[in-house]
Amino acid sequence: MISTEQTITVTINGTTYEREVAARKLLIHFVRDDLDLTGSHIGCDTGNCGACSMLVDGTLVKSCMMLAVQADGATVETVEGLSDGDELNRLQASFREHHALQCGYCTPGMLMSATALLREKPSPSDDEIRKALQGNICRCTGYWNIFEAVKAAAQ
Amino acid sequence: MIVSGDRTFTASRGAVWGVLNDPAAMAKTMPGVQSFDVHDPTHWTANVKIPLGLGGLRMKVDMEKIEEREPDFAKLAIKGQGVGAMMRMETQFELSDAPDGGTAMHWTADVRIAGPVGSMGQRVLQPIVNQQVQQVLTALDREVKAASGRA
Amino acid sequence: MTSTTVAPEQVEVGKAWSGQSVPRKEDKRLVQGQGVFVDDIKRHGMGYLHFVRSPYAHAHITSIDVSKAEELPGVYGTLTGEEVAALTDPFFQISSAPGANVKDFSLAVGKVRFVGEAIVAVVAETRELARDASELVEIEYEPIDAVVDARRARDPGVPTIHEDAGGNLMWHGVYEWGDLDAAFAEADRVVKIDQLHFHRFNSTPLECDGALVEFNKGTGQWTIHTNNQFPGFAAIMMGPAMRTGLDRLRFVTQDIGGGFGNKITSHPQLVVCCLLARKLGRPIQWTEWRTDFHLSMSHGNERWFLDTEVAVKSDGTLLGFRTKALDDAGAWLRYEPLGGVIWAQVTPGMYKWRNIRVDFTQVATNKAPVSPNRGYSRMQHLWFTERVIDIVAHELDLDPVEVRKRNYIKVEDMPYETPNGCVYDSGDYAQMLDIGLELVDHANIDQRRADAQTRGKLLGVGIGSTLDSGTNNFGQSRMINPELQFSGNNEVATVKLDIFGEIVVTLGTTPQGQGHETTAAQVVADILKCSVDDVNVRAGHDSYWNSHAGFSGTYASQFAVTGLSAVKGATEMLAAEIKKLAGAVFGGVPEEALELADGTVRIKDNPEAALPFMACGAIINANNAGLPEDLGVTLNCRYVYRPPFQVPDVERKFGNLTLTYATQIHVAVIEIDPETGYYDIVDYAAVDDCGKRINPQIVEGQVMGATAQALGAAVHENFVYDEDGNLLTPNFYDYHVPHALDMPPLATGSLESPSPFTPLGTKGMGEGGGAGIHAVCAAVQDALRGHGDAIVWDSCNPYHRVWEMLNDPKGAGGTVSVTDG
Amino acid sequence: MLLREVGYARPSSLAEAIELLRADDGARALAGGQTLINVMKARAGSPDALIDLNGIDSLRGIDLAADGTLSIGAMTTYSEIVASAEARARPIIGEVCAQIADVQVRNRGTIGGNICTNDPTNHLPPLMAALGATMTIAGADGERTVTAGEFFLGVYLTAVAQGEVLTKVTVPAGRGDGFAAVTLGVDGTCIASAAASVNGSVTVALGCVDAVPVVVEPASASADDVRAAIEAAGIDPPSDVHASSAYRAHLSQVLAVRAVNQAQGAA
Repeated sequence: MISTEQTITVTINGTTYEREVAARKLLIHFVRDDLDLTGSHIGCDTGNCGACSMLVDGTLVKSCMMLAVQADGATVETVEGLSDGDELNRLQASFREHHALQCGYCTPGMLMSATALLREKPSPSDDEIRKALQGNICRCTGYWNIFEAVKAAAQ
Repeated sequence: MIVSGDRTFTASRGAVWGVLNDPAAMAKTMPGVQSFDVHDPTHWTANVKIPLGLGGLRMKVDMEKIEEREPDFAKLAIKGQGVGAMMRMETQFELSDAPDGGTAMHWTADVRIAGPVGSMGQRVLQPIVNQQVQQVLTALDREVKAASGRA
Repeated sequence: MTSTTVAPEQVEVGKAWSGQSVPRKEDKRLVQGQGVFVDDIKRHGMGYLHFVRSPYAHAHITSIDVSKAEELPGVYGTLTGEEVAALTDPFFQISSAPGANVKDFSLAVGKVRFVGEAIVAVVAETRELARDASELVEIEYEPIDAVVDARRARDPGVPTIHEDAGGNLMWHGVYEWGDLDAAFAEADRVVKIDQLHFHRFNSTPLECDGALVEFNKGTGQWTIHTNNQFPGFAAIMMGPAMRTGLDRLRFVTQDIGGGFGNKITSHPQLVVCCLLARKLGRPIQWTEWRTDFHLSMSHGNERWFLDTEVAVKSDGTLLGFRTKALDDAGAWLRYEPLGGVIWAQVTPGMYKWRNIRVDFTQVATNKAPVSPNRGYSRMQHLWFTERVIDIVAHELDLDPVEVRKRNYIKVEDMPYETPNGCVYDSGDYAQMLDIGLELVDHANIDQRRADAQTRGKLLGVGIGSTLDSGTNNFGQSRMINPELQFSGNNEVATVKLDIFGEIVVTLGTTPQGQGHETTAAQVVADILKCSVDDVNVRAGHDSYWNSHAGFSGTYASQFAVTGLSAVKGATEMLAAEIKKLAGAVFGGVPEEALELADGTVRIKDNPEAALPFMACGAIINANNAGLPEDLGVTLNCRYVYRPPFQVPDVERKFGNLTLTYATQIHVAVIEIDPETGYYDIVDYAAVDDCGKRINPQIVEGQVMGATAQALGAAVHENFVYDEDGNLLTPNFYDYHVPHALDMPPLATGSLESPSPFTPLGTKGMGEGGGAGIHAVCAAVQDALRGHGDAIVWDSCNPYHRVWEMLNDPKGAGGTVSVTDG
Repeated sequence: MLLREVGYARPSSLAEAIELLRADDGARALAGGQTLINVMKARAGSPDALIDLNGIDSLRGIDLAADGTLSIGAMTTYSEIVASAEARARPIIGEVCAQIADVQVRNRGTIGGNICTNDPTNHLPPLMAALGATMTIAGADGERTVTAGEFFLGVYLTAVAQGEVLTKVTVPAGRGDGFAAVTLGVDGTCIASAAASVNGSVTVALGCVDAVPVVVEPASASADDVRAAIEAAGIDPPSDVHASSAYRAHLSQVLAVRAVNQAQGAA
């Protein structure tokens, strides 16, 4: 019943993966190291930075505060699933137009948080936008352009 | 961080001193002791698992009695090494006759914690240390009563 | 590929690309999670490295036993300080004596000097196993008292951190220019400030350090995939220590998750990776986690300014100052003591002070080593000059705006030679201040102060005037150590026209978000008269491209000068070669009769006679029979830009230390809740002048980022140590960096004062000089006027410190006195 | 970042969970994991096994009884509470949950995890203490219900013993509630916090000043009485990098008065 290793099945961006995974492995390490989906990043070790944000069964989570085994049977969305082929979606294009990224390291998590917001609230208020981005740290932009990018994508 | 306090026992100074210097009795007062070895009268080692709600913190604790003036003063140097935490503590106690009978104990402990547990912040550690100290003192009370009962 | 389509509404096609906000080429991969950051790189059979770190700030290592760790299944091997000391030489020290005598190896040898110092490296099959094994390494310590207060570091009886240096003094030098005695004799008032403290923090790039290192046994060469932002520096540190030629060290970077100077000094960890790659015969993967980074990497220089005296006229005219600067270097001199001279680039700040004495001392402490951090060393000094201005205004009851305007270097004084021989190239500080004041509606500040009062709030307004000196003259290092043989600066670019007419650009730089691929393409497209979409700027840096020089890298606000000037030079060479080739192909048409247009070279008077770039590329690379023997065209041009510098006068500590001086003037308006000390920034303006802007949107982005980092440092970000040398803010849990809800409303303004000294009129920018820290300190000072009048003496002012200043103004730390001159 | 080896089980019933927790005294219940997994990353705590409660539906959900009593399943997330119409019967709960950390944490973190962790900086222990909430704990021998005073025993320590699980939090009817905090950044970690309830008598619970919430009952809602009650309690808050003991003690009074004022406004 209690085991230190498990076989899990996870569907990520439409592809289903079945893997043997240690119970102690964090979801972010499973996605980055085992599945080689390196778009989601790691910026801290205390659950503060949000660079590893993904949607698990439609809910925005920080994948460094969830075990991979907890995602067994789940449907996961990461930054790699946002664009249609090589075509940037509205939000991605807006980030580019508004210079909402510099080093681009926080960007995948930031995009997933904004995606979750716009799904729930297609036209959010300014405060709702800021609150939706609170869990994602960016050290380059000061957030002003990220806010503008999300606001523009919402309209 | 330095914690200190006073405690009065109904028992005689000799009885209290006896407990404080009896490794076996002391072992019973420490939180989560799993094993306890006496190397010589002044060197003891304990393996403890300090009960924290998030999973106990295992530590190997070496104690050395560095100063002693029977029957009223002793000073211990304690070094705890656990994964995730290093603890250094110097504690001393002074016994005297309580004004209205029994024995008064004044104790102080200078506790220093390093490692990841240290990085959890004193905000959390200070209350934890205070709490562990209270438990030790309560247990000490119990041991002293038991000892003076035997006596 | 990095090709990209430009958003039409943003860019006017046909107009020069430079000066327009062209959306970044980099972004297309980054918004799709297709960037390649160092931790994304994997190799077959690689081993994961985990460092065993010291829990003590200062201790002798009495024994190390790695046997249990090595016995753990899945462990590939370990490396100890003893092995390092046998296999390598100590890193070269920049300092003169006594710092020069420090023996710095890449793992602790015999002694640990700060909490988090790496002692043993363990390599295993998985990340988790490597950490498990590191817990099995048995190390015995004999703790020594820690030295945590730089002011006490040289007291009798204080333990010595580096026995080789014979004490805790690392470097000392006296800088004096002008005539101090005359200045103080002329002064109406002398303002004395007992101590000012610039706190310890850094920019905490969201990506920490890392590397994947491969060793090629056959060639003896290491390939170092890393996010180090100054490979040129890492190479000259690592080569001699590893007893190997620099060409054996191949540095490769692509996308870097922020650097801000903090990723310059990872050479010790890179050496450990190299040694293990060779020892274990497999690729070594090292990822630094956030807590490792906070404990051990690149803290910004913590600096004290003691016994400061300022000579001033009653009307606020500043005559001169003297101070004792005390720099806390931490445990190792990994880039230091360069901080001991870098500040001199901005000696008088933005003011006309002519008489200045700075007695500069750097000491070692049992804290993490310091190294460059955005605004490196100048920020500390500029904070000091701004604090002095506001304290003088406060004490003499003058208006800080007036005192600034009275003493600012004026536009008509430009170019202005400072007392120590630096030349401020251009700028109009007074006009920038006016723009900033208008952006925060300063005209009505008294009214707003009264309104705040009715709401029980204390309103304060503060100015931060600061310089972003860019493009170093490395000759300044000789003021630290006259034996050093560095001077000048350089950067490289190559531009080639390939067989199918593709324009390929390589840079020597290591961008971390500054958009080099885009701005370089703008410069190239303007010269070759083609679209930025036709220019492929290779992402990242690879020392095998030969497009690097000794000072290549991305640091010290210089790309817009060094990098882009190299790109301009190489592209102009290519343009000339294209014309030369076309002239020959057209049968001896002179170059002046030719022009470049729409991706072709054509005859001015007969535009139909046009040779597409594709044809040019094809002819030179694949169809060159019959071309004139002496044509001398390769269509593959390499240019090295070398700024016009002289070797400074080491005796007088005099000379031009940096080429350009971008300017930032910030104005902050805050409201303090006196009951709690909590304060909000209710208005904020950032005005920037960095000369000609190639891409205004990217420039503004740098201004915003520098502002956000400064505000974080001003209010929260602080590496605080307890008396035992434990770091109390070792990760983002207690080290609070601003998030989206913490940011104030921001208004930006700009001026363009082109630099007369650079090929494009540009100035390096991006560091920002910590203007936000200066402005917030000044705003707190202003809010406290008439409410205890405490002196803001520390650069970090969290709520509890503000509350203490309000409740115990005298006990809060700052002491100032004014005497008649 | 890298956890020690740990066992994992995801029971689908409460009985199973209790059985698994009883079987191994090194096993710990895993709720939202927004604290526990971080502590394990630092290897500052290392349970032998994690018993994941996320598979037990009976631990989720919010019930509003006719008399206004609110019962919240221990595994209900902050986000679910914020969004819940029933929870608005006692509005302060949703208001405070909306201030905890960030969206991602609120989507995973649970009311049960928050109070069982009882980190002194957590929002909900003082709030639940002020609201007079009771906690229902299930074990092998059935259920028991305890008051906040009985529930909070220390940092990371509560009345939930090995082999037991907190199943729900029950909050009596009322509206006159308040909460005030000084936090590390907007909506950040509490530096000091105070929760107040003025439904009938006045109750104030202080966070961040001791191992457990400190509850005081001022004679009236007047600022003077509130301050006097805190003086009388003789709190000795810890000092840390964000606040001295004296500053925390001062904030406790300021925040208590603000929380009480808010509570009166809401009453």
